[in-house]
Amino acid sequence: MKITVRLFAKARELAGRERIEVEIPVSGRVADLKRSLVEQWPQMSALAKHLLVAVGTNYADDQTVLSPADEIACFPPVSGG
Amino acid sequence: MKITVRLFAKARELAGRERIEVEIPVSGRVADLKRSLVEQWPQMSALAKHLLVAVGTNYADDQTVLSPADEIACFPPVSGG
Amino acid sequence: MIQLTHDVIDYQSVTESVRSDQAGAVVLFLGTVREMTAGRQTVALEYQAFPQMAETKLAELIEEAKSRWPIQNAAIVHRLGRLELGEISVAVAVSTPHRRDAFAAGQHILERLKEVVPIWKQENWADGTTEWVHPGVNAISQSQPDQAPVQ
Amino acid sequence: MIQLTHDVIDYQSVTESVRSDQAGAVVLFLGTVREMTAGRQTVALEYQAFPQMAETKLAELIEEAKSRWPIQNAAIVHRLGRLELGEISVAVAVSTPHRRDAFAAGQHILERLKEVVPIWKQENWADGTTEWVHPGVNAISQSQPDQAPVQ
Repeated sequence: MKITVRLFAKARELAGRERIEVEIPVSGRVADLKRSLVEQWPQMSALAKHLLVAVGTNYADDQTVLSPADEIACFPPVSGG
Repeated sequence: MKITVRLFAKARELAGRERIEVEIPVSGRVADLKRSLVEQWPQMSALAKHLLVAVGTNYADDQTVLSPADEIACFPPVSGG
Repeated sequence: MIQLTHDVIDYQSVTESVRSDQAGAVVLFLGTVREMTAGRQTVALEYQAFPQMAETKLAELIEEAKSRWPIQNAAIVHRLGRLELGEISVAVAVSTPHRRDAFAAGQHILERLKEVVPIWKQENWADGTTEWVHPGVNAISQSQPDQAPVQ
Repeated sequence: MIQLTHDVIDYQSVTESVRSDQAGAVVLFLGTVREMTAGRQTVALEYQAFPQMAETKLAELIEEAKSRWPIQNAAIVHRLGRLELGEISVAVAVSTPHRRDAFAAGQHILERLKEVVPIWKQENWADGTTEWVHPGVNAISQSQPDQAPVQ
């Protein structure tokens, strides 16, 4: 299934766009998304180990199951303040 | 010798005035002042154990020797802030 | 008061929003753009946020702090966009009956903000380079985006 | 900036006086007149100072804090006279390169101020009585000044 992922900060800069599409297995999990994202957008591999995923407005762990209807965001560690 | 003592807060209120005179032995120390003050101004005895003495703008301990030329202040524990 | 803004932060109104006759203490924290970081010179910072999530997380931080300290009121305003030296990036204000709680709660909110709220800053260094700040990630120079990643 | 004043404290100018491009953090503390203390209702506080000594001690507190933390600037303004509910009695502002030092230094200055600076407050309770606050001294009611002291 195709997942639209909103990117921020260095992830957005490396992808060169605000949103990307990532193909993952049906009922794929966050861990699948992270793996597929780096395979399909290799310029983001430097961030691979550090990417955080949010579903809606909450952080999602690797086991979270994703659906194409979810609002998914992906970004490196935060640095506000 | 006669020492003029500036009072603050509850000490001023109990004495009913901003400055009092206290008679202490020549070359008397802060400890003498505290003792004489309570003897000569008995309305301040409730504060006796708690009185602090400053010479100039510094706290003075019981051993500090006093002279009539010193600017001496006496007051109970502070509560600013 | 929880707000993300591209405008200059009016920290007086942030502070006034938490004052109360029931509070004896107000602590206001301001984060400001510092010129020197580890010997390098900054000319500006750019802040970017994931706004909906950031606002949700800021509200959660205040609720979390309220569960731990007797907070009368709390407010957080974070600036976004380009900030020059000395400008205020974030204002956090809390009021509590007693002073120690105000310091503890204010500091806690700041620490948590820096851990969980999806806001990022990009250094604009005096040497002309820019660099996203991502704690734990080795610096990846923007000027060499095609460089092979260092694992 | 070190100041004792009978006027309303302008905490914005206190804060501005410590801001600096070399600081990444500013902490401002405001003490405000709280209505309830241990179940009793306050209508006002009266602050009295020994001005010369208080200013000297406030300057010493700032020097002491600067010897312990990398403080860029620090300011203390204390109000004197009668303050109504919610009014600001004291403003302490410090700026430091990093946030933890600003919180630690600000809190330290407050703690020391309450220990050593010759300023006193008198409670004006809602029941019409007044009472000087002297930590460690048993309350001596103003309305019974001729009462034998309780030892």
